[in-house]
Amino acid sequence: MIDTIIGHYNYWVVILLMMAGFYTVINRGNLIKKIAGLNIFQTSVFLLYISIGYVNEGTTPIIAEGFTRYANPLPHVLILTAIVVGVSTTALGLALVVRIKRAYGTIEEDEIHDKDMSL
Amino acid sequence: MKHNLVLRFITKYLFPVIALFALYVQFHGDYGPGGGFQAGVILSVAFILYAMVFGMESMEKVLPLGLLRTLASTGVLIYAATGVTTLLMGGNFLDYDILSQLPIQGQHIGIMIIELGVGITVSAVMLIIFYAFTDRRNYD
Amino acid sequence: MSDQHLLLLSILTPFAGAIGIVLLRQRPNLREAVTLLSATLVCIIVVTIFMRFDNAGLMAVDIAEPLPGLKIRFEIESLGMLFALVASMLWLITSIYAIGYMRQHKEKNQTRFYAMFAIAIGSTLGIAFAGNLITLFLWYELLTISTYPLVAHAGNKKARHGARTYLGILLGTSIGLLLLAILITYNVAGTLDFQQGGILAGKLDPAWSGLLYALFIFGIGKAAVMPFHRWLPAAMVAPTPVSALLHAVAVVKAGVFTVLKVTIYIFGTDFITSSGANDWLIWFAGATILLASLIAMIQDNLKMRLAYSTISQLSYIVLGALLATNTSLLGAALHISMHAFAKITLFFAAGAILVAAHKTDISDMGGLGRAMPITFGAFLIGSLSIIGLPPFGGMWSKWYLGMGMVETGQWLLLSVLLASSLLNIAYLLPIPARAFFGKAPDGTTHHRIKEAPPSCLVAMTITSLACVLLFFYPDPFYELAMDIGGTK
Amino acid sequence: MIEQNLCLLLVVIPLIAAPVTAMLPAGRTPWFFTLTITWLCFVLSIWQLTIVLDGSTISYELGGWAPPWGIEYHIDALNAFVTLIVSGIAAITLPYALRTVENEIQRRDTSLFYAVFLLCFVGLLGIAQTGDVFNLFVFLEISSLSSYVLIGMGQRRRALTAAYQYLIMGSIGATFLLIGIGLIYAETGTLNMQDLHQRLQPILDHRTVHTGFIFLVVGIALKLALFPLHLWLPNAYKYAPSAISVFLSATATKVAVYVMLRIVFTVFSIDFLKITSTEFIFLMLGAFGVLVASTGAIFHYDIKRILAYSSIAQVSYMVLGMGFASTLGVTATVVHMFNHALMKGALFMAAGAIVLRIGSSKFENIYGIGRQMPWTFAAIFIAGLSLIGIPGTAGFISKWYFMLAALEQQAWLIALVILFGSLLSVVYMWKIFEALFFHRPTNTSPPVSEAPLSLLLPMWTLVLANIYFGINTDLTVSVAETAVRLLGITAYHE
Amino acid sequence: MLDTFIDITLLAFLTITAIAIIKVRDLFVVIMLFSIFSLHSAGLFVVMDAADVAFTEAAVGAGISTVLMLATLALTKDHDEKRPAHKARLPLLVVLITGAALVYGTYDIPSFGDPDAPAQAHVKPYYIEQSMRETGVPNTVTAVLASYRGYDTLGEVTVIFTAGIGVMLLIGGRLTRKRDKEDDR
Repeated sequence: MIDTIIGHYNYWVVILLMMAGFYTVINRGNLIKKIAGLNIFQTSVFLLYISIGYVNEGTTPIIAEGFTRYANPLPHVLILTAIVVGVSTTALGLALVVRIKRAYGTIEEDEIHDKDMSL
Repeated sequence: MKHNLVLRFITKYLFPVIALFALYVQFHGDYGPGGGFQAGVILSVAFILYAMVFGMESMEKVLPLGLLRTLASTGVLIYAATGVTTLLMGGNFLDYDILSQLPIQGQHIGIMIIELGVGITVSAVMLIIFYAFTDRRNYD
Repeated sequence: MSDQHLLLLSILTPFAGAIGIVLLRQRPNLREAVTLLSATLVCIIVVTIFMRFDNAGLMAVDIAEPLPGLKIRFEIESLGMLFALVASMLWLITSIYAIGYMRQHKEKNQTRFYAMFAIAIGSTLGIAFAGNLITLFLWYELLTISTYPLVAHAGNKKARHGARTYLGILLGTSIGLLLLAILITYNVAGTLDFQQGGILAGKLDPAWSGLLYALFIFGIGKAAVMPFHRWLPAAMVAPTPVSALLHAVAVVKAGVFTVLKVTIYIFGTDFITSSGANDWLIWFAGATILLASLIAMIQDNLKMRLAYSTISQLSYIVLGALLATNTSLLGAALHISMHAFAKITLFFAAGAILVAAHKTDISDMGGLGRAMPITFGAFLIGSLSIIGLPPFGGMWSKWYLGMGMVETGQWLLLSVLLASSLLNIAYLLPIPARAFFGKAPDGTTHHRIKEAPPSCLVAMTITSLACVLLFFYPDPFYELAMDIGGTK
Repeated sequence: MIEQNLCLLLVVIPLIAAPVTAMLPAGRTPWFFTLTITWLCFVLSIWQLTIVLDGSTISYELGGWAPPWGIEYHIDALNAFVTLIVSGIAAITLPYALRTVENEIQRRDTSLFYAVFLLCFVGLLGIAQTGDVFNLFVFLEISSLSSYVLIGMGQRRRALTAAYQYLIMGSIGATFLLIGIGLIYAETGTLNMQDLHQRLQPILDHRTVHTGFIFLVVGIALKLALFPLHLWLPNAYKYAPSAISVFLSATATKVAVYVMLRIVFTVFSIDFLKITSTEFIFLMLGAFGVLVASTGAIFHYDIKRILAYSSIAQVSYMVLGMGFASTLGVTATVVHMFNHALMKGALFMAAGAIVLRIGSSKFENIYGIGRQMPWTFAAIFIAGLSLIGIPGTAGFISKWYFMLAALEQQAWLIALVILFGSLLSVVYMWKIFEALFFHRPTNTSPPVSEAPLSLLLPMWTLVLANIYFGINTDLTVSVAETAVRLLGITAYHE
Repeated sequence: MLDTFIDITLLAFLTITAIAIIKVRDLFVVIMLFSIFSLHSAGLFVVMDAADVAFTEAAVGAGISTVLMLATLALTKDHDEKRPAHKARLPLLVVLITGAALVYGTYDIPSFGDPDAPAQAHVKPYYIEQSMRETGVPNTVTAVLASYRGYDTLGEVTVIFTAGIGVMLLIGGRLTRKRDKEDDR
């Protein structure tokens, strides 16, 4: 039991973070806040990956004399790519928010919905 | 901020320092943390700082949007062209071994070129995005 | 020209005609000439095929193989030959009629009308010559779709509504039930080819055969077995030539034709009788015969009355198929042609009355016969043939149907048949009687009303004479019908 | 030289073309350039398909690194078929795009617009070609990001909210996919699909593997708009520029279905489905999707929206086919991927032609328009019949296989759902036919002319393809059967 | 031991920040909190020996993304998120189910930091042992990023390029932009 907790607490907290971000995204509301939530969701997934790649007593995977145990570089590479994808999504999402504000005068999801329906 | 002399002074000297740091990160990625992406971001930060202090107008004179668009495209093309070159030399796509007599040297050349491509595209795109988001016309 | 070519040509000619009709939309006279020309051509081709036809050597043409093992195949066998003969002959006559009718009535969208009409006939021939169930299904659906614009012709709310019912029931039953039945058949038998003796015997659990047969009977919505009969009255919003050819001949006969094909070549008569698949279904057909006749009695609109009469008559054929004896099948096949000639005469007359006198309700027709003697004379002949009295063709088919019932000992059904014949008399004969001997309801006379346009009269005369001729000389149809029962 | 790099060139050529297009001067040049590229890819994809049609596979090591250390392209009949669909539709959309894009997009934006279009194309091709799950994620994001932009280019302001909604849902889907990939990576240490398959087989009962599977499937389900995750799709397809509606509706969801097939059958296995009874869930989701989306389509009075709902229903059919987990069922799915691309492409093209002439796709504005645009109407009619599944059209072939698969397993309820779905499609398609042709025009505005030839030709190419592939199924069925065999799927046994 | 302590502390901070983001309605504070979240996770990346990732996360998450959000925020007059009219229960349910599924999934996952985990045992050793010889690059992350999985990185550059021209199309450099039409209902 204790072993399970020690071995997994990291994953569980990361899951908690993911869900906090996920909740912010899908709970309808402010368009900017949703994007912030999406970022938190994704960043937490990055934490999950890096946790998978972590090795006890390891070091950064830069080959050097005197070290034998390195963290797994593959998740790092994947996450570098994922971070770039994330910031690209954020930029596009925010660009859309700017346009929506111009077209609707609001960035609250409820109000936009009302405006679309009340035409 | 445009008229704050201290800021202008600091910025003038900070700009080359940041740019240099970006170059370091760009080419030191083989040995330490960093690489084209991080370098591109840092380089764009240098320009953003410049723009914030000296104004968008002077910035747009140095780096007009059209140029940035070309640069962004160029970066991708540099990367892809590396792959095509290896193809034409008879290897697989992005097989850098073939770029030189020594495979390791080929890898070095290849990685350097593609990291350069990454750096160019990233800094150009970051600036494009910065331009767009600070464009006053979007906030009428 | 080989038989194969002739066969394909007979189906393709109407489609080519449709294209010609569309191309000549600016020149009404030429356009109608194309209609007549292609109708004549098809008639000649089909008759030629008939002359060369020899049931001994079935001949088939494979066009394509859309699904592995399932070909688009055409073949000529006697039942299809019979149906094709009826359809192609009547198309020619209807074309003559339609030209007069449409012009007199100043209908809109005539190009669309003639083009879709031609396509519908092409599809009907496709059904007649289909060599397997999948090909038949293809043309069956195409027929439904190509007749939809004809039903919705007027484009007003009533027409759209009627067309919706029409399409809804026909497509609904065909996709929901018929397709399912075809798929189950394929799943069980591994083929969909029409074979003498059927393809299901020995492969399908007899306990399930009744259910599958029911899927077929009700899935073939065009046969209008109750409760899927509503589309036929709904389709009466169409112009009269459509009602005449399509809803007395092509469409409805395509339905009962399919029922016969399925009965004979998919199930096989032996399998049906041995498995008892028909046990309870015959009562649906029997009930349809009686109920539809009763409903026809209370219809005042002439076309509606004829529509219910058609429903009733169609179930004769379905019943003949369901009984699955040689005699009953002979009667059923004969009834396809006999009823076609008689019913088309009635519809021609109804259309002529509408065009010439602008009347649709029977109660308004008192005394009209004196102004339109030819029309009502034709109507009388048609009625008598439907009732089944000599010397009219309709007698033969009813005779063999009745014999089939006697053979199988279905006395109750025989009484249904007789009762329905009495009802036929009751709802058909008063119409000409009132027209010739009655008076107009409001006392006015019809001296301003003239006979229908000549082309309508010509068409009516031909079909009513054919009713008489078929009594004395039913041989071509009779021989074809004999072949399918296997009594030869 | 070209043949040995074929599978790579298919992706890299448009990838290089995209930045080039972005630098071209605005006007017709970018269009012409994009046209050339898509046709080139189309030709290459045909070539590729001919190579793998016999059931062989092509393996291409990117960077010269052998899998699983490097990224591998692993092409079999299924990849090649999906690539063919994507490039074929792109090639046919481009001639169509010329006029509609000139109508809907500002001239100065054309070069960027076509660049983004090419990027979307690259993304879809990359997904279809790759044999590495993370590479798949990257290309999925390329196609997703570009489609957010393309949808946001629609003329109405609701295009923006539609694009935003799609962006949020798409990103959630991508993140779920990422979680799924992470979990199965944690259990196997590899990202190569073939390698994953090998390493997953002994641990199919691990809970982490189950969770990874769930997240992968949910992530893809968001992308393919599977009920109940379909809400983003109708607005996205409705408000996107016409050419984009055509392209995305005909390709994007199909590629997502492909990914689903790949993940479920290649990465995991049919045994996994059977062990976990997941096939039942696919069946249920598919069946509900068919019913809900088809019913939803009935209550709308707008061509593009009805077509969008119908897309959801059709995708549900494909998931249903997967749920049968039998040769016939998955064959139906693969055949329907192709056929649906043909029919939906043609239908959205026709809808776009109406929008070009009228400026709207709502019924009240387009009553009776079919008489003034007879060719466009005829295209809608025939493609609509194909959608309904009338024999003689491509749609019938798919429906036939779906029904056979259902009957084979005696899944009577599912068979009835399939038939009922067809009946519902009769209802909603006939609403369109009636409104366009048999309804009296409500407004007395001057009559409009038929759509220009540059719209009619691509539209009718697809329409005729609907008929051709309804009569000659040598290509579709043989490819599907080869593909299904390579996925390791066997015929159904009691 | 110290690692574990820092690890737990950072995780605690992250949790608090994440929950605060859900609660807070002032968007400016939300964005700042997000920036802090990003910085903390960068710290956590360092603790977990992912220096490259930490570097990038700090530059992108705490830097670029934050700046972009602030720029977007500048266009709204009031910085407060509206209170929802009704409490939505469905999102909470979805989140709970998703979270439960993930927790369920972690039970078979190898322990945190387990050197014998499958993820450490299959492809990774090859990278660690061979990359220096095959590519001459000591930083394995760079070796994998640029060479072994160089094609992914090409895709990554394409993604960022897409974002660039996408933003340009949506809000960049349109002097005479026509207004978005309202819906044609």
